[in-house]
Amino acid sequence: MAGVNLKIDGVEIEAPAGENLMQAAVRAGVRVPGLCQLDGLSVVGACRMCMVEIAGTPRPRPACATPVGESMDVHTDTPRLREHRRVLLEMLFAEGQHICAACVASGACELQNLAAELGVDHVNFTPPPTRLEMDLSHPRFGYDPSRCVLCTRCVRACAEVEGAFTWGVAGRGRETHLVADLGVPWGEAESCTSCGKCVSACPVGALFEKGTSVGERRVPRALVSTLTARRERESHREVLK
Amino acid sequence: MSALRSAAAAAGAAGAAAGPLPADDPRVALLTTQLKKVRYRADALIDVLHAVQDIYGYLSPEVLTTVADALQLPPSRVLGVATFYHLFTFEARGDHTCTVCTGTACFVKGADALMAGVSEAFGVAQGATREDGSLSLLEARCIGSCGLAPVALVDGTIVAKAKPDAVIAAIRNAMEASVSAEGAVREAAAGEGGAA
Amino acid sequence: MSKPRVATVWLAGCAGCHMSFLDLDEWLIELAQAVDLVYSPIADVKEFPADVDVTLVEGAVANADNLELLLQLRERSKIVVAFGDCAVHGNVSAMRNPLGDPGELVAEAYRDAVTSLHGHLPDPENGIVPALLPRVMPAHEVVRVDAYLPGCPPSADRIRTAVEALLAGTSPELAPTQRRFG
Amino acid sequence: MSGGVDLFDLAQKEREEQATYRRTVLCCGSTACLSGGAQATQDAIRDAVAEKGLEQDVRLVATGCMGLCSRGPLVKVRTRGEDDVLYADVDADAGRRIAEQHLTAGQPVEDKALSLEHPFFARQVRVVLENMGEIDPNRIEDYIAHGGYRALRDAVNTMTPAGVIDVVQRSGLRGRGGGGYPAGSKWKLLNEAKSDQKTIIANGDEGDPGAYMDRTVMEDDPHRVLEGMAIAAYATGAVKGYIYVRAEYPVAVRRLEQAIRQAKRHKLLGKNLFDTDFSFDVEIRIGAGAFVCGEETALMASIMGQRGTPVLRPPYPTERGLWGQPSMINNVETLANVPTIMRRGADWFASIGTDSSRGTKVFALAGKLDNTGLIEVPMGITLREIIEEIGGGVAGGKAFKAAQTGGPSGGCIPLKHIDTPMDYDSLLALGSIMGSGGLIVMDEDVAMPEVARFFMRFCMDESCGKCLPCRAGTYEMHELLDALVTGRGTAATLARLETLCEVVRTNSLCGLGQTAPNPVLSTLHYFRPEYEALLVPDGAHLAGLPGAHAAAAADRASASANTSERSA
Repeated sequence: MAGVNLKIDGVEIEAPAGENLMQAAVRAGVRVPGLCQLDGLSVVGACRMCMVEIAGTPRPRPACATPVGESMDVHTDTPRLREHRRVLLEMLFAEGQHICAACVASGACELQNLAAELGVDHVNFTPPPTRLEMDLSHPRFGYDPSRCVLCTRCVRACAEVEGAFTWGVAGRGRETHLVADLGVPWGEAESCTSCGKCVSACPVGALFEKGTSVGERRVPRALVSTLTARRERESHREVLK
Repeated sequence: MSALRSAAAAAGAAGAAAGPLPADDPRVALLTTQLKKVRYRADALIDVLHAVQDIYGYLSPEVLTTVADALQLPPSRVLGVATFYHLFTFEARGDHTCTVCTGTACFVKGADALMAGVSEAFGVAQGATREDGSLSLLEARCIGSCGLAPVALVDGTIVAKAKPDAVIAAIRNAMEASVSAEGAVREAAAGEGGAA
Repeated sequence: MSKPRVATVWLAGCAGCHMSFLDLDEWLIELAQAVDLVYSPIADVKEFPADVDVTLVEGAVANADNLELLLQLRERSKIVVAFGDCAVHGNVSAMRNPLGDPGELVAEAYRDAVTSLHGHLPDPENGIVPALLPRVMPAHEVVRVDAYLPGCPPSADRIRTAVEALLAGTSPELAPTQRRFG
Repeated sequence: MSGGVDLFDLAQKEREEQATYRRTVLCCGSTACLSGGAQATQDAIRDAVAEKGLEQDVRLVATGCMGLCSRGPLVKVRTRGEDDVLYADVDADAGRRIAEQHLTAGQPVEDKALSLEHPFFARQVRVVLENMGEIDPNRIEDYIAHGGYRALRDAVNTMTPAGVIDVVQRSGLRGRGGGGYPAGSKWKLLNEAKSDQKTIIANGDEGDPGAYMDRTVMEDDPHRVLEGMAIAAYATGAVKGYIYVRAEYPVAVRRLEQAIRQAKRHKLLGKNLFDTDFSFDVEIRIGAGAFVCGEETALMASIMGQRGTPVLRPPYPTERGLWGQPSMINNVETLANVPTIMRRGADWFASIGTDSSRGTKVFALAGKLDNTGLIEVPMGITLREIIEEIGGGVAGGKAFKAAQTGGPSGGCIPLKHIDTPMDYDSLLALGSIMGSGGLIVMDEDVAMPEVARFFMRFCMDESCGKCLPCRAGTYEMHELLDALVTGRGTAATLARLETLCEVVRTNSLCGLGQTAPNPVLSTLHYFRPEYEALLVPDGAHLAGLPGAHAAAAADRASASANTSERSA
């Protein structure tokens, strides 16, 4: 495949055409922050953490959803981007009840890590005055909507990898929330195969394994990526012939 | 076996959340007609949901399960669409509805006072239905009658250049009309020896 | 030149941040030589003194005493540090906020719960339990905060990094690993 | 049977039929007038005409919107060989008087007559609305008799698609939905896309609260929209068209459905139109209450029966749109311009308006004015002319304060810019936008921070929830505006609001979020003192809390409390 030459944070690189800026940045030794993006799942570009500036483009673009272009001059870490990411992250914290000290994912949480990385050391917005009820109806897993960041990775893992379409997005605006099947308790969702891919894809502690306590999250996030990569690779191989 | 029937069976199996649609309910036939009209196409979901709301007044889990099955859509997707659009409702509306337009022109001309006036007079919160089920107080985002602002709709009839008192009176009239109509029906029935 | 005057206060929190502070072990001796500790839960001082250079605030603002002390210490301190997650964003102390009316919570805790020892409410008129605020607030919602030291608790090395910087007259530069919540 | 031959016959027959009447009574039957009692007026006139035995002499037509909605019901009497007489505020009584005096005795009812020289009418130039108040929207014959479908026939029979695009490009027509993208360029993109499954979509999801231009066009001249679509389809190679209509417009849906049936019957839609290879069909899709569906990609998702959440562009719809095929979305008003442009020529259209903004714009003129309603004016007319001449000035002798264009995505224009010409670029330079045509006039009594809060609440309610900046940002901005308006906002509140405006504007996924801060930015720009007057001292929120020692706390805290946006 023809290579594309571009510059990311001053580093000149060559990337295959069709690759997105988030992937290409790795070639330049740059990690662009992200939350809704997970290798192996479709791209939605919704969290806006990976916004980057491209010289000559009036508005920042999401790196996860922008293909590399010849002679692009990309900046991933300008003061403006840093400031905006911090404000966005603060708002994300204030959308739910994120108390790391009392969360199963603490220490293995992408939201917690992003805050540390971006220097969000306090939050200027006030969290909602109510806490949403946890769904503990599933025999193996739990769902805490107050910790959900609406990245929809679980929804995509469930639909695109498992093919169950158990999880869906309902409501809109600030009322947007996850639903299982027709809004039934997770444990009563007939379509759920209990495969756990949603739990593994969750960047935070919204979906968790029952029986795990603060800081005890174990499931690997890369599971979904590994599965899709393996499926892609092995389906091309004629191993069983 | 019709799609509807299998949906009903599936919904029955799902338990309390979505019981089967009663087979002898005439509304089921109306819904089936609508589903046939769109040839069970999944992309007609929004049209179908409009039809369901026309037929049933609101979207119940039972009917949504039926629709999901008939259109071969995951239930999570059906609920996702149904809850995205503001015109769909999941609870039965009151006997009467008052819709106050809160578009810009009406806002500038005092829609807030209109809403507050009705809300206070009938003890019903914005977006809610009175406990006795007699009145739902709704808001609309511009009904396009800006020249007549502020406007309210009482059971679908426009009250133009509305003052709170006028809207309150229109609601009272609508309520009284239906009460006297009911009374008339009862009297008529009584007159026929209560055969009704 | 006189030594910098340092204070630490304990608002609504579990004292874990102060415990972590004590984990600084022998550095505490160095610190004690470099500063005057003028107010602290580990020192028996009744009134928050004037002219404090650096005050570390542990805990969220949950009751009348917390609020009064924080307003007072802000006036009397040059630098105020939100010390630990409760002061930084409310944390566990603020988990009562979504539960609603604090009066009901107090009744549940002191009177109605099966574990209640006395079966009656504490008497606020005698000043035994200060009045709870309707909402628990992080420090920066009440007063200006000059630096944030996240963590539940902040580890000893985080505290040391921050305090060293403040005493040197610079603003603390915590590494990303040192500013993680939780 | 071909539409081409039929059309002439039909038009001729209709015109002859209409010419047999000496008088025509045009009664406005649009939504606004109907809610003002127009049905009773019509009935009264009809009864009186029957009573007097004038049925052979007087033709009664329920037309579309005549514009001056605040003075409805409107009735126009046209007499062969005489000037038209327009009546305003015609209730049933007045209708009877008109029938008895004017229709019977030829004596106009002076006390109800409104001069057509009235600036409300005299200052307007009608392109899109040329048939409004003239034809019966329920009858395709009436549309055809007024020159309808001629442009389509001529385009298909005598022009190449490239030739049609050339006319549209030369006319300078820009998108009337708000963005102002050149229509011809968009058509060219779709024309160049390779597919035999191209679609075009008429965007009738008029969501701006305070605007009803598209509704009026769809209700009162539905065939104009269909003809515009068919011409666009011919030019671009599209085989299928969708009209996406808000569910809040049931009359528009009914009229369009009827118009589609009529057009199919007359072979003006369907297969092999005018005996050529050109085939084109139109379907209606109904929304369900989501402002965001006015956004192209959300609209397409909704047509496909999904949640109306926007998706990232590129790819643009003209590359990959509806069902993955190249698609093009034009606003209803844009399309409604097309038949007239084709009929009267690019040069004629381009002669109206300004260099960068050709033609006319329909505005829904509302707010605190004497004359409100639907107007069509040449681009470049000043706001002052619209307000003072057409609108008759601010009502009740109050002072003009500002006018809002572009609805929740737009901004306000203060008194000092009242002489600004209304065109795309001038409005943009003022921090507003042309928008779809909502024009709300506000007087001195209106508090601008409350206007900003009103629009922000709208955006918050209508945010689709997909992207974080819009979902959380509109909520937090609304909280901050609410704090300011209700006397709980400090200097830090205002500073944070401005930061959020920038963050939401820059980072949101689609136009809704990107423009949501506009009403705040614009009111802040022109009316900052109003915001500043609302500010309370830092720490005021602590007053009354136990431990804050009541009023003293506020004073004490104000000396020291948080004034910086961020201390790190």
